[in-house]
Amino acid sequence: MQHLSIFPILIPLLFGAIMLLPPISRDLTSQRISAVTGTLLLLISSAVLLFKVDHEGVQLYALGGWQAPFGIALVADRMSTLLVSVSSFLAFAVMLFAIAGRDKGGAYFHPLFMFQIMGINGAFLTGDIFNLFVFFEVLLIASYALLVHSGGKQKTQAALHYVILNLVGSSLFLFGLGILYGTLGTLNMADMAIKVGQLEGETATLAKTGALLLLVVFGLKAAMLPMHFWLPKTYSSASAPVAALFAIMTKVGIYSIFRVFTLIFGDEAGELANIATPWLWALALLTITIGTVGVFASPSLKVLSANLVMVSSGSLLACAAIGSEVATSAALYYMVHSTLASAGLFLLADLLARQRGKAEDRFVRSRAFLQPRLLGFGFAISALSLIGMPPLSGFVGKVMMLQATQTTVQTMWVWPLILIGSLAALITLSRAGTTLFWRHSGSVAPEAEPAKATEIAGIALLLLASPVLVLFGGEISAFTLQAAANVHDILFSAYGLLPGAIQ
Amino acid sequence: MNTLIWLPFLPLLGVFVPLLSARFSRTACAFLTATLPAFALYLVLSYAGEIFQGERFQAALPWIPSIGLELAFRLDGLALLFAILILGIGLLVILYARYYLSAQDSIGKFYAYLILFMFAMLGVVMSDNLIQLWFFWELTSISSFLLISFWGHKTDARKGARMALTVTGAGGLALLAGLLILGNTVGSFSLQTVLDSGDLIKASASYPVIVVLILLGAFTKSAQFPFHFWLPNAMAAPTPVSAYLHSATMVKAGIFLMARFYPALANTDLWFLIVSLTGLATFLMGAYIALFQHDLKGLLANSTISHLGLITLLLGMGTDLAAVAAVFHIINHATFKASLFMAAGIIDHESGSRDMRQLNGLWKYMPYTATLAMVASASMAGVPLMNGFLSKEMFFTETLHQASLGSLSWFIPVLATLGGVFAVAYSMRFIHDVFFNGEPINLPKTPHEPPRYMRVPVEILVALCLVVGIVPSLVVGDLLYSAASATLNTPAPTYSLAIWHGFNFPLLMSFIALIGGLLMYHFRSHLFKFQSQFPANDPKLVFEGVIQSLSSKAQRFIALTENGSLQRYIFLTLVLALIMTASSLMKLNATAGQRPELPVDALTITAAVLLCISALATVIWHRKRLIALLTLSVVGLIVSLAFAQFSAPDLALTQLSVEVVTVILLILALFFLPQKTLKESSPRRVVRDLSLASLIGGVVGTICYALMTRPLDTISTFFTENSKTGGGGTNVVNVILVDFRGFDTLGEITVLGIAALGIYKLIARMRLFMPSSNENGLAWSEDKNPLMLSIISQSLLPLALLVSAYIFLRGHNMPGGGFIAGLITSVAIIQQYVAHGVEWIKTRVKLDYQIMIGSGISIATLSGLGSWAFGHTFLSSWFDYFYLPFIGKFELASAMVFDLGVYLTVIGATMLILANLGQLTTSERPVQKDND
Amino acid sequence: MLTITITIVAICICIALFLNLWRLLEGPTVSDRILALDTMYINAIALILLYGIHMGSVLYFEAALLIAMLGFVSTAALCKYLLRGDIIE
Amino acid sequence: MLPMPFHSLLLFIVWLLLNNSFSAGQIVLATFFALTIPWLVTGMRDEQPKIRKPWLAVRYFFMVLKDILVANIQVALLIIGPVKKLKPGFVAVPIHLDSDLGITILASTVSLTPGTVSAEVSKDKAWLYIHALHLENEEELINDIKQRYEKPIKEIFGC
Amino acid sequence: MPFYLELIICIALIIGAVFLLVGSYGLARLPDIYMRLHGPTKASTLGITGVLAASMIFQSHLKGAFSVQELLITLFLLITAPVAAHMIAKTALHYRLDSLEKTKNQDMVETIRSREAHNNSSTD
Amino acid sequence: MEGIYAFCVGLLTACGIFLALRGRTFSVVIGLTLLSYAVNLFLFASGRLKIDAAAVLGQSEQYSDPLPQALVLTAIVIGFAMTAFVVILAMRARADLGNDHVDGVLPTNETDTSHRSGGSH
Ligand code: NA
Ligand code: NA
Repeated sequence: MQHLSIFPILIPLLFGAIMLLPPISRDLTSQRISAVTGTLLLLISSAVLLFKVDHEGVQLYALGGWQAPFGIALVADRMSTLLVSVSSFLAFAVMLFAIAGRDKGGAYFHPLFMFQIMGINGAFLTGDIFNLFVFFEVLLIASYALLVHSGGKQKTQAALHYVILNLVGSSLFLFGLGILYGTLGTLNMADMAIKVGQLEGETATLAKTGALLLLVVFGLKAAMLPMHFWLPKTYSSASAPVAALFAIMTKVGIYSIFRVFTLIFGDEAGELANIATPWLWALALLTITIGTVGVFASPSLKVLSANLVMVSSGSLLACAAIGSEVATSAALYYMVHSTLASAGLFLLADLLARQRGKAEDRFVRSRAFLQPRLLGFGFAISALSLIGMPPLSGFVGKVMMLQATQTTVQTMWVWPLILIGSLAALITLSRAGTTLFWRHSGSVAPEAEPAKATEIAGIALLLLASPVLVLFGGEISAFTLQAAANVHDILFSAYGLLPGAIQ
Repeated sequence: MNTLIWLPFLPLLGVFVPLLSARFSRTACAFLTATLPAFALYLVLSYAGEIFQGERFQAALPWIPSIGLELAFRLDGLALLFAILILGIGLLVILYARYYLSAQDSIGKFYAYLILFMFAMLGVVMSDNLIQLWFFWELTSISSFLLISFWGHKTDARKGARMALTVTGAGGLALLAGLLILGNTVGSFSLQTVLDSGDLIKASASYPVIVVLILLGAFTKSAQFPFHFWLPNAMAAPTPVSAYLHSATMVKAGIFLMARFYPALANTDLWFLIVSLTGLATFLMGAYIALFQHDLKGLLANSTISHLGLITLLLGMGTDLAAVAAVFHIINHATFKASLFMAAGIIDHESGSRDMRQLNGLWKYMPYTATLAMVASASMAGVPLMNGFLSKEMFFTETLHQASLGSLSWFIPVLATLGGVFAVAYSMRFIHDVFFNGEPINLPKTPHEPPRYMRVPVEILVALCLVVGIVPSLVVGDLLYSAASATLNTPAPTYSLAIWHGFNFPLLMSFIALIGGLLMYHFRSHLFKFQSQFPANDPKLVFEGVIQSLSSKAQRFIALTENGSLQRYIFLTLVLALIMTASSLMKLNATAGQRPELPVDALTITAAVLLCISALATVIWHRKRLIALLTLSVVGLIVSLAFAQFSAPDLALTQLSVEVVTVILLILALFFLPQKTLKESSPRRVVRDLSLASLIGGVVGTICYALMTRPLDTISTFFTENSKTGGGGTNVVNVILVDFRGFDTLGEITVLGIAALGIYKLIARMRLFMPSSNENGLAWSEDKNPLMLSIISQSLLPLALLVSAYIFLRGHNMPGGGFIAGLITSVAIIQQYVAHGVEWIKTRVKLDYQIMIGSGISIATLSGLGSWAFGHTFLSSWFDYFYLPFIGKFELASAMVFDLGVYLTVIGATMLILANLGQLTTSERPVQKDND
Repeated sequence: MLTITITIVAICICIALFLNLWRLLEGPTVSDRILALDTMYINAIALILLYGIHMGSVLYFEAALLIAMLGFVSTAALCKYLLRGDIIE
Repeated sequence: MLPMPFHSLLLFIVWLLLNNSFSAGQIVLATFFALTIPWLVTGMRDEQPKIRKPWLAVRYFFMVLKDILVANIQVALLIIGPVKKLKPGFVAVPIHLDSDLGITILASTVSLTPGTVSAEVSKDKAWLYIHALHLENEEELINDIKQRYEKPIKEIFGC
Repeated sequence: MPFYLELIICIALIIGAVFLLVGSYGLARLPDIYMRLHGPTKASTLGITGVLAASMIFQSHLKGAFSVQELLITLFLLITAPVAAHMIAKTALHYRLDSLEKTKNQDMVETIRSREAHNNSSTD
Repeated sequence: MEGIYAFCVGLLTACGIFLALRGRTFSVVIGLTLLSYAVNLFLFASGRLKIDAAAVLGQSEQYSDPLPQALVLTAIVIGFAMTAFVVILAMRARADLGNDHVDGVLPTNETDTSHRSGGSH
């Protein structure tokens, strides 16, 4: 299986394209069947790739047979493969949810979904910075299109902000790329990492401006302060499966920050070593803070989930700022956890809203639920997981992050914020839960519809991941630690990928 | 496997038993539920013998090493004591709840929660690993939340549960921090290692932080002042829950924690000061408040707070004997308080009220229950022959033997006695006010004795109070000794558990307390009157108020920052980018580098001036939209010319064709958007934006100049060297696009395809504002398809297609390629749409643009997949030269198939957008009114 | 001679372009501006061809061809907009 | 086989023009496109009259070319000359062409040649409205257009 | 390059440049939109033809083969310029843009605008 | 030459950003288009400027850097796709929200007279 590394990109691409062609394009059922098949295949191939990478080490895939740094290379290492697996798993679960009916309300849901996954996986796998830009754009344009799925004023307005902000971001991305190419003369990230170390003086200064522009761009995707504004409205207005899929979008930004600022501009970058760190510190802490305030202020479940995503983003950025192997490992674990848990909550919020009549997902008194036990159980799981309470995965991630701080100063800043963030989540989610599930007036709303089997299956997959992450926490954290070690090892992640490079 | 590893999980397994067995009778459910805890209790007890001998059992399995978490359990004296309390009283509560809960209550759910809690609690006390301890600690918070909110439809239950969860949850987070620092200080998260490293810990700089954080956890959980307020509000829980959680188990978790870490953290001034003062304050305050409660459970809850304070105070005194006394009081308090809660539950259950102002003279109705309650109350008051008396005696003794407050240490025995007075008074009240004191007032039900088996748990507990009170060493001697030894991590000092120690000060203190308490109860009306002067504030309301004001402040803050203004968002993003780039750019000494510059010529200056003027004109006239569009076109034209001039013909061609399609799109949009906008930015805003824009423009220009004037070493020579030999084309840019970096191009056409699909979605549900006249009210021209335009467009189409074929075919070797060809074809088709209208085209051509996109992307992908057959990676290209008679040498390349995919996608995407947009307007065009 | 001629011609075209720009900015009507833009396209074609002669390169022809083809499309579309509002109906 | 023979020929020539080559390969390609493109676009056309007299068409084409040259010099002089002397004016030319193609060709010719621009065609296609930059004699202009351009066009399309 | 070729190229270029300039000059100078139309439609078309001819000769010489590609551009412009002018004239009429006062037959404008048949009586 | 080029890029950036900061969708779109011109020119310039050096083998003696050109080409296409999307989205916003302000609500202190031309629904 020498082509395995490209499967996570090709499978969604081909499925997406084929779904535009007859006979599949003609009816919904065959679209659904092929969408589920596609995501399942994707999941299987990602899992196999994960296994292979874990056992055989990093998989390099030189597209077109052109060796790096000249051609585009895919780099399936532990970090990228882990995230690819998460996104594939997420895709499968969300697709299961979607085919119960949320895929209606507009054309092209399935192909767009596939293209979105393709963009995400491509961004994770690529080893070329311009190709990263291309995949960013793929996932962005797909997200724009999905965001307006099933219409509505709110969606349009949120989409307008989201799209325009990201267009500005894309411009900055290209400015940054131009500067980096203009100083380094290469696009392969491993090659850049090697060349950055040799930069001196004014050229280094110029390269720094380019790098910092990339930080802004990735920060925008990761909802880093002050570029976080788009997130709450966008996530809360998107339709459920889309919002759930968006849960991994901020992670793409975070991932890119790790790739670019620990590999290229990391410890080995000579004059440009760790240039992002001071910025990351300040902005990460502010992001957690504002996210926490947002959590307190959330009037509805979807907004709350969105704000929780922001808190997790801030925490991940803080890990990036710490910049140690342990911190990266913590971030990786936390990314897996937070992606799946928040996606689960987004889906659940949709089910809840559908059974509450006019109250939707707002924290107000409402009609009783049609399926209180099912929904309550699901809510409890995702709430515990997101708060970071045992026995679910959030606590492992949280403890890993807390343990990752290295100096007293770091501890003094990060710990209180992370812990207060947890407390805010605890307070708000407990209020939310008691209000949603117990503060009722009247009977079940007449328009309430029971959750469908595949919807439950999709949510269950996402929620079950949380205890599994704890149960196998040892193995998983060993994996993330190894992944982090690889990322931080320039001999491994740069020279190792360029056989011709002279150390 | 070691029994210890799975023992704590027995109850967890048991969580499912009640859920599954709830369909059977309530009794069967209760019985089945009890089996697993009973088995666990049996197992625990089977260890007792050896533990009493001083043994300690430990077992561990690796779990998550990276966070120091392992699955590690221990069973020593302290754990044994608590395990017995948890399982033993748990079993009694299961029995009791069987009768307490009504038929409407879901008993299966209740038992499940209860067992879950039991599991968590057992985990806490048996943990041999710090992280695992915290793991279970938090589980107790969660499961107690579920139990307190069991009647979630009641506001009180919801609020009480939330408050308990918030307070204990906050404490839990502090505890986590404390445990992590502790573990990092010691270098191990193994409990035994920590307990053995007391000196190291106390010597470390982080000791104060550790103590404060861990105590925060303990105090919140054990309702110590000032975190005590959640406990009375947790009384909204069903009484079995209170009997279990709020007497014997959960609230004792904090006490347990202090006892557990006693060897590691205690015996320092800091510890004494914090723990003893907190304990003392809690002890007094709880006792005082208890007296004024009208709610039976409220009285008991505050009494619990007081007793927990007492134990805390003991743990803070720093003598080994005080620690023994603390452990002893843990046992005693558990027995008498659990029985009292159950008694209160019986009274509530059988009379329908818990209000002592209504409850009077119940002796007549339920004498048996009254007797049990009176014995337990006596124990609570510290009456001799009861177990409460023994530990209180020890407490009084220890208050006399401590010196924690230096010369003010005598305060402690005095205040302890005062607390004792209150305790007697409220116990007296519990007895007299409920069982005597006249007749019941307006009770909902006529009280009577409870069912036989509902009394059994009370009887057992009360019996224990008596037995322990009379023959203490026989009953709990070993248990107490081993628990105390485990607490101290050394063998406990010698002490005597006799009832009678002769006439001494502690006895005097007990006597004073008894007499004082009786007197105080007798004159209680004065005290009540005094107390009524203070405004009663419900901590629940205060707490809710705090949370709500926090939330509304947060909302105001968020509304202030996230004001929904995109302009602000963009501004901030750009400001950040500016700060980041400018701050590093300032370190650049000289803008210009060493690379020689190209000479300037008139043509370039002309183009530059045209560009600048047009760009500025676009800005100045952006409110006159059509004109802005025209000037924008000029800018686009000049940009194309610039590409052409600086040796990028492909770019020039692409820019030109994209430009036209963009302009057409913008014209289409203009029809639906207002034609003009008023000036709406304030001068300040304009100046602000202008400054930012110029600064960023300046920075970009500077960087651009700095880059261009510096030499660059790139990988690009590889492309020029290998373009022909490796990629089979002489147009290097095109070879990069379809071969070296074909993957980018694949992504790029996918973007285009997706954009078209997205736009289709946007159009599909659009309700348009279509002006029936232009902005000045002039009706549109009636000539829909001008004759000349139609005819000429028809003639141009074949020519345009030919040109696009030409551009397509030569792309590999000369400027051109699939993308430009695709755009030319699209523009040619658009031209037909403009000239003839949608309907005309629709009837003549059956092109499915969606299929074109799908097949374009598919073809491009499949052309890349083809290389797999030859064992090459995705998108590996293939080309060869062939000879045919007449025709001669020609080249075939897989890149052309790829380019064909590009071509199709471009046409499909462009046309899907424009044709659909056009179609929509046509079908919805408003009827024209000539209003000129 | 050719070099001098090219310079002179270039200057002529530059002046022409400035005249077009002036008309584009001055208006007074949108029709005038469209006309100016259309003329500008033609002058741009000339400019490109001239540049091809100057550089002795064949690579500029396609750009000129494209402007000739596409400039008309955009002029037609703009006029249609003024006439009918909706250019694809 | 050949839905638009004239176009096919044109395409064939244009292809060779574009490639500046008469090699066998290019001729094959030219033939290919000359055949396929008309076939592709044949749906997108309204029925147009056939050219009855090709030679006349060629002659007409060169005549117009000559006129363009002459007219341009005249117009250039007018433009450079004093504006005050210009006598612009609208003219209505009655036309008797049945085909839209014919009208279009006439209108185009008018625009390219003397100081005139075709401004509009009336709905009944009986009038061509033109704007003249310098209108000295209206009748003469109308006559000139009808004789010099309309007549040959009529003949070319045989109507 | 032989002198005569260079000379021809130069002449063609100069002619082209002059006409282009005149066309644009007319656009800038003439007083109303209808008159301005004449400049670009005619002068510029001829001008570009001059440049194209020059280019054709030059490229033929450069390649050593007959280069007639530029004819295609001429063809395109000859076909499209009148239509562009026509369309612009239509807009001008549609918006009732003023023509120079001394323009003859101004009263015809409304007829033209509405594409009505011409009424002969008004011609005189 | 480089100075003039850089100046133009800077000016285009400034103009683009200024317009992107306006309140109406159309201005923003125009601004983004200007910005994308600037971006493309900038990215192109990262390969340094060369004259008469098109990267077509055999057509000139030296070759300009073809890689940035390929990147710019990709960027142009992607930029086109994005612009197209945002243009239609702006129309949709006008349709859904009733005005063309980027925030979907008009600033409170003034009335939008341009509204008059629309609203035939
Ligand atoms: Na009473
Ligand atoms: Na239309």
